[in-house]
Amino acid sequence: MINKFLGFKPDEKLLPSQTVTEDTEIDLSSHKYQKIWLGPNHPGVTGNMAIELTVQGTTVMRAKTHVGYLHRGFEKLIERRLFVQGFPTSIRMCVAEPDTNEYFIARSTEELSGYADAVPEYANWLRMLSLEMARLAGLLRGVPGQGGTFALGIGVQWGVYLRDLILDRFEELSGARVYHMYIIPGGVRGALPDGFKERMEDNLRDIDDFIIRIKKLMFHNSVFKQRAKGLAVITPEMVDKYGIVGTNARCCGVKRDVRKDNPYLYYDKLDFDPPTATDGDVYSRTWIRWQELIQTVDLIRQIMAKMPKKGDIRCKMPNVLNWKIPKGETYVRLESGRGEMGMYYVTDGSDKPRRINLRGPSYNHAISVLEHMLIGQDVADVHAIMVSLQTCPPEIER
Amino acid sequence: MKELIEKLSSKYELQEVVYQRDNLVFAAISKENAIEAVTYLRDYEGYTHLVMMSCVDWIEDGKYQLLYLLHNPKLKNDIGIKVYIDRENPEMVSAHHLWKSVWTYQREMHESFGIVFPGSPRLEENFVVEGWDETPFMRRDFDTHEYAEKTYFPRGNRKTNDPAEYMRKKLYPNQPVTAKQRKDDK
Amino acid sequence: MNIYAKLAYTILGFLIVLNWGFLMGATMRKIGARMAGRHGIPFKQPWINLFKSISTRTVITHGIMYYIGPVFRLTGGIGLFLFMPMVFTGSPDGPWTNFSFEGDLILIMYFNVFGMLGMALGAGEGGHPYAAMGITRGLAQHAAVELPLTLAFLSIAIQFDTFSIYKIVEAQQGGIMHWVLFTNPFAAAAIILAMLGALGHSPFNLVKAPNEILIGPATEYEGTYLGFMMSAGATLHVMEAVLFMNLVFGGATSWLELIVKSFLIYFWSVFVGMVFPRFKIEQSVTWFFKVPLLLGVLAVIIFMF
Amino acid sequence: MSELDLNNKTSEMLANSEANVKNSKKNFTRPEDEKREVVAPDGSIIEVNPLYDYFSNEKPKEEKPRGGVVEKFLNWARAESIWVLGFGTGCGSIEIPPLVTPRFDMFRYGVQMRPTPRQSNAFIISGYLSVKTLKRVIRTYEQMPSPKYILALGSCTINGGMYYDSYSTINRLDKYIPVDVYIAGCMPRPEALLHGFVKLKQLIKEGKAEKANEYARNFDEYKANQKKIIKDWNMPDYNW
Amino acid sequence: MSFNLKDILTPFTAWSRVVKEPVTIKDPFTREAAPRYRGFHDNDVQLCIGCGSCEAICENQAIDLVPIEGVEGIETKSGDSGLRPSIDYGRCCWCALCVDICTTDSLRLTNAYTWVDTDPDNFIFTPGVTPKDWYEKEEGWRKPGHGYEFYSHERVHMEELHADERKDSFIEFVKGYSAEQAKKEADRCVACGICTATCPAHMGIPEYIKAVRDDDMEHGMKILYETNPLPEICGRICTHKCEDVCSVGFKNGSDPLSIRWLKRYIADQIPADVDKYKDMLGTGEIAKNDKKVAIIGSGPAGLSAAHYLALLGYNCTIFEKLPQAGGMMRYGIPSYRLPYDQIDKDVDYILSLGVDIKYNVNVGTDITLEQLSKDFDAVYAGTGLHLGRSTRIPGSEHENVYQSVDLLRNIVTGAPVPVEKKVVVIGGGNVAMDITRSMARLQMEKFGEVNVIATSLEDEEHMPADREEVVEAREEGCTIIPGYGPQEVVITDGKVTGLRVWKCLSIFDETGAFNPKFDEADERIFEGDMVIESIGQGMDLSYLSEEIKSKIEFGPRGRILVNEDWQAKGLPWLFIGGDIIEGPDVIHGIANGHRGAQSIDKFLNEGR
Repeated sequence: MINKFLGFKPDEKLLPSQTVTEDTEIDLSSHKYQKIWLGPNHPGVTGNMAIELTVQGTTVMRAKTHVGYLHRGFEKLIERRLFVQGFPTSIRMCVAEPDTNEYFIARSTEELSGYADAVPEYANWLRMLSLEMARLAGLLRGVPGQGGTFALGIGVQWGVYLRDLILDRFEELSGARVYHMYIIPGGVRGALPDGFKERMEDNLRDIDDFIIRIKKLMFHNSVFKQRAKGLAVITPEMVDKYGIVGTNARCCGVKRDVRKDNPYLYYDKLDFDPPTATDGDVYSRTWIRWQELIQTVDLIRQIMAKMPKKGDIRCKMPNVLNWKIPKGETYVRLESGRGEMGMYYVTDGSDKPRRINLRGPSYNHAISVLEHMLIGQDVADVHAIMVSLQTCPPEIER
Repeated sequence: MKELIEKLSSKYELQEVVYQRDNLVFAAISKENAIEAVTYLRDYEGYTHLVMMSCVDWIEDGKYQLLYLLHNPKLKNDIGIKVYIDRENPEMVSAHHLWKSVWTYQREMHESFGIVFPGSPRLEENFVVEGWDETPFMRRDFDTHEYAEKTYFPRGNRKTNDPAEYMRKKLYPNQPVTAKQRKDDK
Repeated sequence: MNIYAKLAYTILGFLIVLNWGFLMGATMRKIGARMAGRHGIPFKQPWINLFKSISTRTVITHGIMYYIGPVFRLTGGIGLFLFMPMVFTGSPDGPWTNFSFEGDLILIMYFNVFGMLGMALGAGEGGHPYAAMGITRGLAQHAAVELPLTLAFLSIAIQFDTFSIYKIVEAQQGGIMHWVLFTNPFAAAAIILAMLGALGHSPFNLVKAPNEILIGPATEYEGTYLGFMMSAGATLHVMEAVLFMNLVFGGATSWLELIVKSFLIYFWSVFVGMVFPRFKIEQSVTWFFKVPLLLGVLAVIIFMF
Repeated sequence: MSELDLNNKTSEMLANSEANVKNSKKNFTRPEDEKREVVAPDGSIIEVNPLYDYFSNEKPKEEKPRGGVVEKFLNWARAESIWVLGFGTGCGSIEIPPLVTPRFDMFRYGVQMRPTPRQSNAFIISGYLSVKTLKRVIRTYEQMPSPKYILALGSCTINGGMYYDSYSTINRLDKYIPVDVYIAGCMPRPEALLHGFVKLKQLIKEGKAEKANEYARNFDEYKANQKKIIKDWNMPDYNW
Repeated sequence: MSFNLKDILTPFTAWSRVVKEPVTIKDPFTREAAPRYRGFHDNDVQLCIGCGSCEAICENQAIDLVPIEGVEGIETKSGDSGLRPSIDYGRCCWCALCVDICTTDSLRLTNAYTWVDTDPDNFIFTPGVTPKDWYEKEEGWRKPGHGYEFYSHERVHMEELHADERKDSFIEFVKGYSAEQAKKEADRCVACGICTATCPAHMGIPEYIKAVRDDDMEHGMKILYETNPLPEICGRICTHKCEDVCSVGFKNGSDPLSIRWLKRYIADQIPADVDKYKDMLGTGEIAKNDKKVAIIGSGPAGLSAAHYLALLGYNCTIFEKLPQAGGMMRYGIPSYRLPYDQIDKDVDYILSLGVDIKYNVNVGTDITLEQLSKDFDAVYAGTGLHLGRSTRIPGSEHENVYQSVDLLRNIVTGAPVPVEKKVVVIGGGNVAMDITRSMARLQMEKFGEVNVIATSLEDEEHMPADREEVVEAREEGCTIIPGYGPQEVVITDGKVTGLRVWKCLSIFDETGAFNPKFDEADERIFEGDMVIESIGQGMDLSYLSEEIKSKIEFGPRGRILVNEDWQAKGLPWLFIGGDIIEGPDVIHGIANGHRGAQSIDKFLNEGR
């Protein structure tokens, strides 16, 4: 009514905005444009990466992702290491959710050397537990983190605290906070400690409380809605064209979840349904992740209820120092918090892998998708879009 | 998967068909037919999702092996199309028109293996390293340890002993070094 | 009261304001920290930060305006202070009225912009693109805030038929129901909403938006200049709170009352800021042009006729 | 060795390294970074060398401490207010969020994060440094106002850590920039990091954290080392 | 966007948190890490043997092995390389693979995690040696257990004939590994090299075990022949000092690698074909020189010396007193342990290299040593220990008291061997076990039952015989009663009826001299119709003439002294080796032969 009175149409913005596409001509020497770098030294980038933005005013005309600041040459290094030495190295390929990489190394080597079915049941349940805990730890940072990109810092504070509690559980289980080095070829490196389930349940109750709080804080927040709704929409057509996976694909109604599509470990014994949304914008991505948070908590409870009480944690395997795997190749995938991750693993009959190649979701999300999405957006939204795509530079450059 | 491979082999000559799992198969196709086959798989067989592209250096055979790993979201299975290209003159037809993510892979492979994909956008741009003027680093003949030792000042205050050699000297001090000094396999 | 005594009171008052600014900033951060579940900085931290900034050895230069920027900013703060009656003592010539005079409201509105202009000078000379982007946002938002604010001030001025803050305060004495908050609710509402923008907390903290544009105009500042800016910031926060206190909340009859009231006023912006994300600049401007502006217009209209 | 010899030696090293840069197989200068002549609005011709500033060739000045009670007081202020640059150079930065959040809350010890190098005096090198990041780190370090402190986290900064044989990461940080405090671990826990800050505070209060001056003194040597491995010295262009 | 009051008011509920107590850890500086935390290293240096497995598995090359000699309070023990891991915290990634592979379980990670320093060079330390304040911490990472092991602690079971099947025949009862078993066993090796160092011949044990894993027998044989020309023999009867120190078997409850059987496995895979051997080892063509070397005795030392001298091109002639080559290996070891065809296989190859052998030639009587020294450029004497040593207890001169050496020789040569119904053997060494088990077999043949008692001074744990020998002897029905000292052979009516023994309390006195103490109260009489003494052998130096004896030097107990080139002191052309220097041990003999050959080569080349 007021708007009508003032002569505004409800959906029209006050400030005129131009439509920019990838084809918009940019003449850099015309002095109409400015180049600014978002990163690597910038609090708004996710990790150590950079986006080179060509802006007009505050509208992004062109974006280029620059990675390599975290390049360590893992794939080369693992070619120089024994099979068992690979997993402490591989885990560092992604800081936020490291267990997935261990799983790849373990699973690939087991599959290629014929020990895939020999892994004890108990160990496989523990693997699932650690993978879900890693997902939970990632989401506890990621969901409020999306609010954090819009300067809603309080949720991040709560989330990181709860993540820290999960890290404490990780410490108990695996002996380390961040780089757990827990999933080893053949099994895992530690049985469930006494009283673990009770302590975990305590933390999960805190997280249940947090889930409600974060819902009130973020999803019933008019400013957050204004910022996030309609921002950086992913359409179903884009999914295959750009290779979008995981929550980023599910946010526009394309239901892709490796846990359901190609069940690994015992995910087919768990009862869950990956959430989807239809809007495809930052808000729906966050919303899906929030639902995943609920789901992950539930999955951890299911795992702890269904797993056997005790058992062997590693199968009998050849001496790790002398372990050779016959020539072969495989691709192992799983659903990480960011989407489908996978590893292409080639062996040549020696005691070291021939080639490993990690396929992280960010490889597409942070380069081709991000560069496409940023065009026409405001500089203020760049960080939010990056986070909503869950870019993680170490898995791009490795 | 079997039917797919049969269908594919009626069109193209397939080699090294390996059923790695019941939902994953690898097959090698000649360089000329590769992109055609990948396009066919994408457009007609439902392999619409490019999982990854990769490259393996088979230095013994003088070949690079490229991999196009495709996923069928409906059948939920994967096929890996392998292509062997000459290592001396590594060049491959670009596939950047098929998926928007392909050029990134090709740019990475260009940097790390030195493979040329004519027509691929931003191929010459730096990807992960900056100011690299050595052998492309993922090639098998590039020794990263040697390069690092040469370049990055490893701390020099360390010395190790081989237990076999050290203990032998301790147990049999008077024995002259006789047996051929074998380099331990470690 | 002779001029020397007045000067002495003014200087003393400024010191109180500056230190209260620091303390208030620290308290707010502690409250925010407590909401997050932690302890937060020690109360003494702002002073240490100031000394630490002064202790910096290297000073870079980007030109003369780069130096003048923070000085302008501090001048803005001091200007606000100089012409603001702090504590109502019953006499316009009282000890804590500083140099307030008949038309000080207009001067103070000017000084309110002055600091921001200083920042613009410094940020522009600093040359950092993010600084420029930050100050652009700052000026745009300031303009948007100023509009409802000015209308509300105007309404109050019309209401009391004066541009003297002292007189406005005087008019509000004698009970809580005399406050502009109740006598001119539209203007008060406009001010209370626009205040959020003026005090620069979320959702209107676009000027210093760390995860978007580093720290905005201050990106290139270091050392003593940063110390200047911190002091100016502390002063400005208190002075803006005092301004709104004087105009809407009946002023203060003692320093204690001033402290309590300015704290609560400032806390209002923190109260909102902690739980809301930041607007984009166009959203922010739109927002100010919607509700507060309308309220301001209403307030003026009501008192015009 | 006399000072003169030292100077000769370092300048020789510098010359050698510059020759190395020239002799390398590729030329990394982009067309827009090359020297060019620009016509000013008034018609005069100005030669522009976009790369000159970026080389950071200018030697920083050594800033002597004032000494006495004043310095003691200032050191106390510096120690109690450590502003850390929010630049996560490596994987160690994953342990920074726990530090600024409720669990460990480093604010209570006077440690805060700052988003820009100009306002920070402590730099956490959180683990390994790839050559590409090292270039940015050096640039950032040189932008920080003196006195500035470096905390090096983890094995990687001490002797290469996991990546001792990587072609992309450096082995020893102290060859490129001076380091005040090393914290062992891979990665160090937040508690260890807090211990690191305590140690740094102690060093500052004792007046021993004068590594910025050391950098200024041995600038040529550091620069030679840096240039040995950073072949592409071009800095990203900011303004068009 | 529609206006929604709920969306504006709900976020304010977050303010309810402001009244909650902060959750911050009060004192993070003393916070304990989890009980399983992988913090800083600790090493139980007394337990550690410095095998270097940690160094091998460390993917970061963070671990160095440094000597600990001279560090106070640390003693090296048998099978201890004298090195300890030193860890570079500029490399470590705390993956704890070093702990998980540690063969002795000495290495662990404590849950300490704070180490702040200003000097980067300080971050190298030797856990357990360098003083650090975290060693007292009990908690931390240890091996997880629950079926988690990096190599199998159990030896692959060697199939052998059952005691009932074997105890009545001299057929070799150890069947040898199949390829699969051998590979599985070889897989357990951690390639530390402590075996190589301990082995007198310094065989390349990790390398040939690797050859087993790689299924490359020819390469394995090459490695074997580098240091040992008698692989078939050694693969069966070696005293395997390597297995005693094997780091894989160091821990209680884990078996050492069966290095000997793996050696045998390699040798067994190659058929007894001299040409194939030459082909494989590349010894088809050897450039001969004109130097001649005489070798006295065809035992391990003599054969080994002959082999390596022949490879160097020397013309060797072996003088053997007995009708067949092999010395003690043939005449001292029963064929159920070492079949004669396997001796022939090794010997034939050595002889095929151009080594001349003269059987039934007794140096000293048939030809004098002086004569040999004139005819040949150098003489190598590996004459061994062929004289039995007597206990000299009352009654030991009786005719039914025998020397084990003589009996064993007689079994081989076919000379008549007296077998009685009840036999008592004095001695706890391998020879004693050999004669015990041989007698058991003979008793089985003759009487159909076994009644042999073997006794030794040493108690069960310190018996010098190999453990499995004792076990197998018992399986075959022999009675072994260790810990008793013989006092008298009981002779009743001129016939041996038993052996009177006292319980032995200690063997050596405080000074370390042989001076057994007995508990006279614990006296037993082992009944037996014959007594066999097997308490050691002596050397027969009758071939040395008085003139030569006067030239060379003798040490205690009549041993000839040699210099470090194995030359008899005083006579440069006489080289001595084998059991007469080292005591009875085949591998020492082989090693001596090898060194002797090299010394002879050096000696003969010096003149040129």
